[in-house]
Amino acid sequence: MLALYNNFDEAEKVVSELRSADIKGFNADDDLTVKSPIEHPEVEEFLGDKPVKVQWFTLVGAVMGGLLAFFLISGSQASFYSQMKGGKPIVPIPPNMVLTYEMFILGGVYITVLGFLICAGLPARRSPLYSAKVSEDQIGILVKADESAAATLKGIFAKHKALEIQEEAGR
Amino acid sequence: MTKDIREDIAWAQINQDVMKSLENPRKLYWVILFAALMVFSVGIGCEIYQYIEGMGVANMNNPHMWGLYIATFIFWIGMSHSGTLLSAILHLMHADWRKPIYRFAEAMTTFSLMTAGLFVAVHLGRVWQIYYALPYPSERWVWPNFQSPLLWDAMAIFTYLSSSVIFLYIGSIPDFAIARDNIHPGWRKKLYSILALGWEGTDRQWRNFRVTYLTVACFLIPLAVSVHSIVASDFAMSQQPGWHVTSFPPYFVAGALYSGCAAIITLFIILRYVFKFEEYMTLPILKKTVRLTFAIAMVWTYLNCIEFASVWYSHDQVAKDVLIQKATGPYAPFWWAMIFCGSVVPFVMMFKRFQTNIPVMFAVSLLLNLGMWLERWMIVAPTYSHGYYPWTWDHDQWPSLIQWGIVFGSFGWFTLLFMVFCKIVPSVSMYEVKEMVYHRSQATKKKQLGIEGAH
Amino acid sequence: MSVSNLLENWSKFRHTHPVEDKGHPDWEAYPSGLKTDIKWAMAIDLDACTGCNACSVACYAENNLPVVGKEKYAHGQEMHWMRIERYWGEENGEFKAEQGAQFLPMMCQHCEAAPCETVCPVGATNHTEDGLNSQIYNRCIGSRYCSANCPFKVRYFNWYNYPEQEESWPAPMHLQLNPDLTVRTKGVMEKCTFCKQRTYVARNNARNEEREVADGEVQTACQQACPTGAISFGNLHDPSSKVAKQWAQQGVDIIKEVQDKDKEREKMEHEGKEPEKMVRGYRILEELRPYPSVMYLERVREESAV
Amino acid sequence: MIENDFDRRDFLKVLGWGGTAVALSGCGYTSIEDGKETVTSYVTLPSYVVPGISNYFNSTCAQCEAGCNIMVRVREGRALKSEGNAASPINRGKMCGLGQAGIQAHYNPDRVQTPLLNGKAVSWDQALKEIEGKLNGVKGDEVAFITGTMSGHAQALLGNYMDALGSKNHFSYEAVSPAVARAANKKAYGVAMPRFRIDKAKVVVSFGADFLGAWVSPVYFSQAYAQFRKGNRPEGRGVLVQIEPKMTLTGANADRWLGIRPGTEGIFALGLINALGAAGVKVPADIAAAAKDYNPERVGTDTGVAFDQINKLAALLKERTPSLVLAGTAAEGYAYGSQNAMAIAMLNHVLGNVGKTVEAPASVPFPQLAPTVGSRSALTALNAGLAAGKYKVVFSYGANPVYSAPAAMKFKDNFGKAGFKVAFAQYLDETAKAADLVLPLDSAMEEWATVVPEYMPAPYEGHAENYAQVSLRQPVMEKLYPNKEGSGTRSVGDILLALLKQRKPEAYKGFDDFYAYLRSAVLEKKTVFGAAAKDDNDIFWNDTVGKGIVALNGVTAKLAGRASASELALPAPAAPDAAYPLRLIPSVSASMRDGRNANEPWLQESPDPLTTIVWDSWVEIHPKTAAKLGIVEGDIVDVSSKSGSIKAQAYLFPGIHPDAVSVPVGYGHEAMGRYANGTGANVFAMLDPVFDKETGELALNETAVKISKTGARVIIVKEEGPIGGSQAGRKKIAVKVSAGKVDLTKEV
Repeated sequence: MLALYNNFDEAEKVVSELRSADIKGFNADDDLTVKSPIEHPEVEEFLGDKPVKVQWFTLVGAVMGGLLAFFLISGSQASFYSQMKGGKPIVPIPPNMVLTYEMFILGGVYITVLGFLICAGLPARRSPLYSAKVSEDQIGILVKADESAAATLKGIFAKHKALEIQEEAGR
Repeated sequence: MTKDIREDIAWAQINQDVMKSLENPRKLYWVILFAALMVFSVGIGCEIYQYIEGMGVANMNNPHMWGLYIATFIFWIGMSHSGTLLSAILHLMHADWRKPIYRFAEAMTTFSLMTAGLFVAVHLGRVWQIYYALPYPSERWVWPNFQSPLLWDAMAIFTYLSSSVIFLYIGSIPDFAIARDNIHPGWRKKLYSILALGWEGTDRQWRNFRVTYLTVACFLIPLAVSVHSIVASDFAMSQQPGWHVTSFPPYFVAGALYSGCAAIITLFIILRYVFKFEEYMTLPILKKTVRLTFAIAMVWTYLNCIEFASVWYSHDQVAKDVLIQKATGPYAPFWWAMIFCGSVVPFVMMFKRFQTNIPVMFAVSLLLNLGMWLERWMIVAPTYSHGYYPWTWDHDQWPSLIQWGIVFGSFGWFTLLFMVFCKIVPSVSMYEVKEMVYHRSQATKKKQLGIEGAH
Repeated sequence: MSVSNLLENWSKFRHTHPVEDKGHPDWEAYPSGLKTDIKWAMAIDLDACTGCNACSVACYAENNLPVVGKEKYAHGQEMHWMRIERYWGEENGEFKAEQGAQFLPMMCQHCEAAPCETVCPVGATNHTEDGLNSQIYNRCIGSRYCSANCPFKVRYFNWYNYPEQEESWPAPMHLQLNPDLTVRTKGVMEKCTFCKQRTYVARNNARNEEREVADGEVQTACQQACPTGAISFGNLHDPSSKVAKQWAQQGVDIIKEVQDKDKEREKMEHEGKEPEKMVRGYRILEELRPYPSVMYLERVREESAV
Repeated sequence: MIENDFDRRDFLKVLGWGGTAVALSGCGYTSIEDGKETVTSYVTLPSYVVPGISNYFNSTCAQCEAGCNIMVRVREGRALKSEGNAASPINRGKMCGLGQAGIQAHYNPDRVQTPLLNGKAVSWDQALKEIEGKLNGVKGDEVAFITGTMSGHAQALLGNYMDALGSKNHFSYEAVSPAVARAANKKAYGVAMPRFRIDKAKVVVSFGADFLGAWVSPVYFSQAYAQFRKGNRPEGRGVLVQIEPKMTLTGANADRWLGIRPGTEGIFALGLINALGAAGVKVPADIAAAAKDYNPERVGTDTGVAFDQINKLAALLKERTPSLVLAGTAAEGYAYGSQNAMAIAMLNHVLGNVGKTVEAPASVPFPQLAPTVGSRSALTALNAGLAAGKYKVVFSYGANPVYSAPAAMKFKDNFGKAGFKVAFAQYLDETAKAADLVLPLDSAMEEWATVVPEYMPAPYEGHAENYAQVSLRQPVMEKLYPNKEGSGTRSVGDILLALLKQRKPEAYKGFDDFYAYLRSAVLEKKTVFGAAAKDDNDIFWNDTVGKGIVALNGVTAKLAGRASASELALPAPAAPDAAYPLRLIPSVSASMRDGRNANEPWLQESPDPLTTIVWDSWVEIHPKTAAKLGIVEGDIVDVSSKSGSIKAQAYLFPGIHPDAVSVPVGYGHEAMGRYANGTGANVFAMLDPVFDKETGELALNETAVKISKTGARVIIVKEEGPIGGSQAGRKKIAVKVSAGKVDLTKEV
């Protein structure tokens, strides 16, 4: 069930009311989704703390990238292409650090983005309960619950002057 | 103080205004596009000729091994830094006035990097063997030379380009969703549907989006700094007088930001005019950008002075000779023009009445860019003509028309890319403008509440 | 690539000084176990050099250097690996001819710590085991960074496709081309090789006969032509070679960036003492620490008698 | 395989020792001897041809008259590079740039490939028949033969041919030759070309003798110079003083270069004698008498050299003996050239050098093989005859008088007056263009010849004191343009032999070709050539050809008593002509010489050592003179004399007397080939017809010129950079040290 609001305060009240209400088959942590046109840090606040795991991807990616670079470079210099150049060591550490650094960042960025896609579940099929208004100026609150709770939810939504309520039955 | 943006602007209005820029182009658009195409074609023609005949047609020689190609390469790389500056640094600093203008700045980053990349190829004597520079496991286990600053350069540019593209794309996903939702059905709708990756603006998406965007921004800042310091290493790591300067990396970075900001002002004015973005690209934002540019101009001027001073104060007669030659030799007109454009012209930006004067700022930004281009040329050429070995000095070298043609062609290529971009990707970040409006109105409300409460 | 291989070689190759590197461990090991140890070097006596250009022409003949013609020469696109520089004495900014001119043959100095080598993005220029600065034409992609970083500017770039240009070797002049080495296509950097094709013949002969390369066995084309014998070339690691003797006698040590004799002279001058009679070997731009393999001997002129 | 029945011995016969002919294609071998072609597979190669391995064939350089012995590297039948023959006392394994470029004369794309009659290709048979026809009924006096310097058996054949024609009109012409000095030497020492032992002298005073660049035998003298400069030789390091108005390569290498006023070299020499006398050196009475008026002050005024410089030089010469004084091209190129050269030669007598550093030369015991040295007076004589319409048939070989004769002589017009003109030519040069019949010549890499150098080297590595040599030239590869269907090139020997056969068929019918003649002529005298009478002819011949040098016991000339110096008188230099205030010095560079090699691109591309200019002529002007005239570098200036003018780029040059300008000879060909044509300007054409009073030689340095700007300006194409020869204050590039500060005695 999706309800649209054009006012953030109203949406917040709806969420808090939903949380406090005991609705069958509805768990505020899992079954409540807020769709908004902009990034609201407040949404996270009132939705409660949900861990973001993207940073772990970042760390792993960056470290992997750096290590890969260093060993690829040093390995190729030492093993395969051991050429003396400019009177420098065959495996010169300082210049290798530059590329290690670049690959560190490259790995970090790539894997972070991969992590983002995984964590955010993208790319995804759009759910049928969606309104173009969400990308414009309205906030949508998507609730998943038993069908029996539909009336209750509608009540809560309506109470806070929902602009539109969409409903999808069953699955 | 006037506001950066009207707070009462309707969100739907934002969508409408920006989406309009993706709609049927105006006549002016076609004129610019065609002109860019023509200039680019000239460049392509010159490049084909150079490819067939050899690098000699560029009128490079021994000792002038690098010419305008490398100078223009650095110019484009430098240009790319402003996008990063605006989106990443200001993002981290929560300077929200950046929001209406960062998208095109980022696009500028990407496209100027792509243009710079072209010069890597144009500059090579055997461009058809360019893949030798890639670290791929060949059957003979021959690897590129990882000690070479040029290879670092290639790697840094690749990293920067791909990260910038990703950054630009990630930041555009919500806007692609808007475009998807608002555009009339057709191939573009399909395109945006794909590009939006099914974005719905759910809290989960936004949450991860925020962290990712921040992380990538964090990465981009050191990356951007490293890219131009590596480009500086091409020179600073060498042994040549006038290049072997410790202060080159910061100098290059400052120069990069400088030229980038100047370019942003130019494009800001053009976009504002062409797409009628007066509501978003407002004069207060221009003013802020101009002030930022002025600050960077002063940093650059300072670093310039430092470089000259350290050369002058040193016992390195050879480097000193290069400096003297820059100021008095055959390159003197260009060198002084660079000083004028880079260090004198920015003082116009000190005056409030010019800061929002669009024609003046347009002219100033073009002069600054010219100055920065000259700066790059003045880094590359004089050292060649006046190196360690007096016998090989050559003061008479002048780039051929082929070389100039390719340099101009690159501007056409950049414009071409940018014009196409403007019609495909919303050049103002809609969702972030909304955020900006929202936060501004919240703040105003709070302020009003506070004032009321005090009563 | 095994880790042990990596680690082993890693430790082996972490030399820091140019001349300590004697190359790949099993280089030129004869079946009998004899190892040759070659460092090609040159000495050019500027007192004997008359500036006659014979060396330069010999280089054209030996190394398939293209003639570029007036127009390209005017653009500075000439291809002489060996150039003769002519300097005048100067007084108050005017050239003086009373003591004649001074000539200096300049070609690749085959630096031990060559600035050109480290900067090549594709590793097309390397240091060889016998102490040469090599250029791999096939590998070169023409970034020209090596030349940018060469303090002597002795690297020459193929600005055009000289082998296919009419003025280079119009038929039947192409029949003169030396089959021991290639011609170079456009977009490739080239430079003096110390007549590598000749050193390789000598090395192969020595290898086949299980002996060291004898002094005088290899002559570079310029050395062979030089009418006054100003150029000597040989193995610096062979103490009996003329080059090694000259370097030793002239007090030039390849691994030093400042020679002891120069320090000594400076010290004496500092103390106000008249330096005693000195030897006259020096290397050009030694202070940049490229450790050139070419030693020049100062030109001597009688100044008091006439 | 068509014929594969020849064994190793046949092969040797076919190819000649030292392997003459490995065909270009690697498949067809042509016999030099019988012209028979044999197709053979590369599988069965001659034993000495290993693919990938070079063969070296000894031969003799033909690029100048010095006759250096060379060793040509040949691989798979292609001549690749000329290198010096290490056994040669002349060049001792060394070579100059000019000699190196000989390979480009061989492979030159502009060579004449077939006989041309009035510009149309004809067969050799037709060409020879044409000559025979034209000579029909012509008296011996009506035939003239102009050549460059010739020697050896071709020269002997030429002599025979001229005899057969009954003609005495053989003109040996060299545009640039030390002819005046030869005459003066003859008077002063009794021989035309003594041995100058630069290597033994402590001091060499050279009056414009560019012995390191273009004078007589430069590679030989360069070796001697290297000896002379060694600090570890018993005499110690030598001092070189060069006195000349325009700096030559030798001047550039001098310890002291004195830029003397043009034409006053003799005055300087007499002044020096005077100063030496004053310093206590014993001067023979007649010389002292001749020199007595030339006190240092007067000499200083006349020559423009400070007189303390003269005294200093006298002191040096007195202190360091033996010394050597040389009179070169610059000193002899005046109306008083002979007097100059004589005065300079007297210095050697005064200093007691004769017999010490001026030695009696040895010569080959066959006068008919000795070189007929060229002179410019020969051209004057020929020109007079041509102008009078005396000659019906004129032959030209190895000379290009149409190019190098001054325009004032109107040689080209006079040449046209001759009835039938035959040019033996490698290029279609100016003279060949003006000729009716052009006979294409083999290159020096394709022909058999013997060469006797004019300047016989001093003994080397165990040779006897009377060492003399005959050098052999052999074909090192198959002819590029073989004799097929009457076309192709031939050697001068073959042509002369064919011509002789027309005249004396009986006497020469035994010789199929010049090779056969040469071989039998050498073998006939094999005992003189160092073989025992019982030696096998084949072995001796093969050995001789393999070496390329025949060492002989020469005939040593005696240094005769000198002529009296009483007639020696040199007038003070004339006041400059107001209309033509400057003196033109045509300079002879080491690589371009008189221009016969101008079509060899290596020479055009290798910079002139002193100006570093390539691919063009230039006008050397002293910076002071240039400043006076408002000329800057690159100005195209008009240099005009009474007899002509040229336009060339101005180059400011410190090594020239302010009253002189210098333009190199050898450039400005109208016809020769793609590299020479139109490159620079021909300075020969504008020379005034002034002649040496004694020998009648054209005085090269006597042309008075004026210079004016044309208004055009170019960037000179040269090797040096915009700061010229400056080291920009950098300390350690080309370092010079004073001789007193280094210890040279123990150098390796």
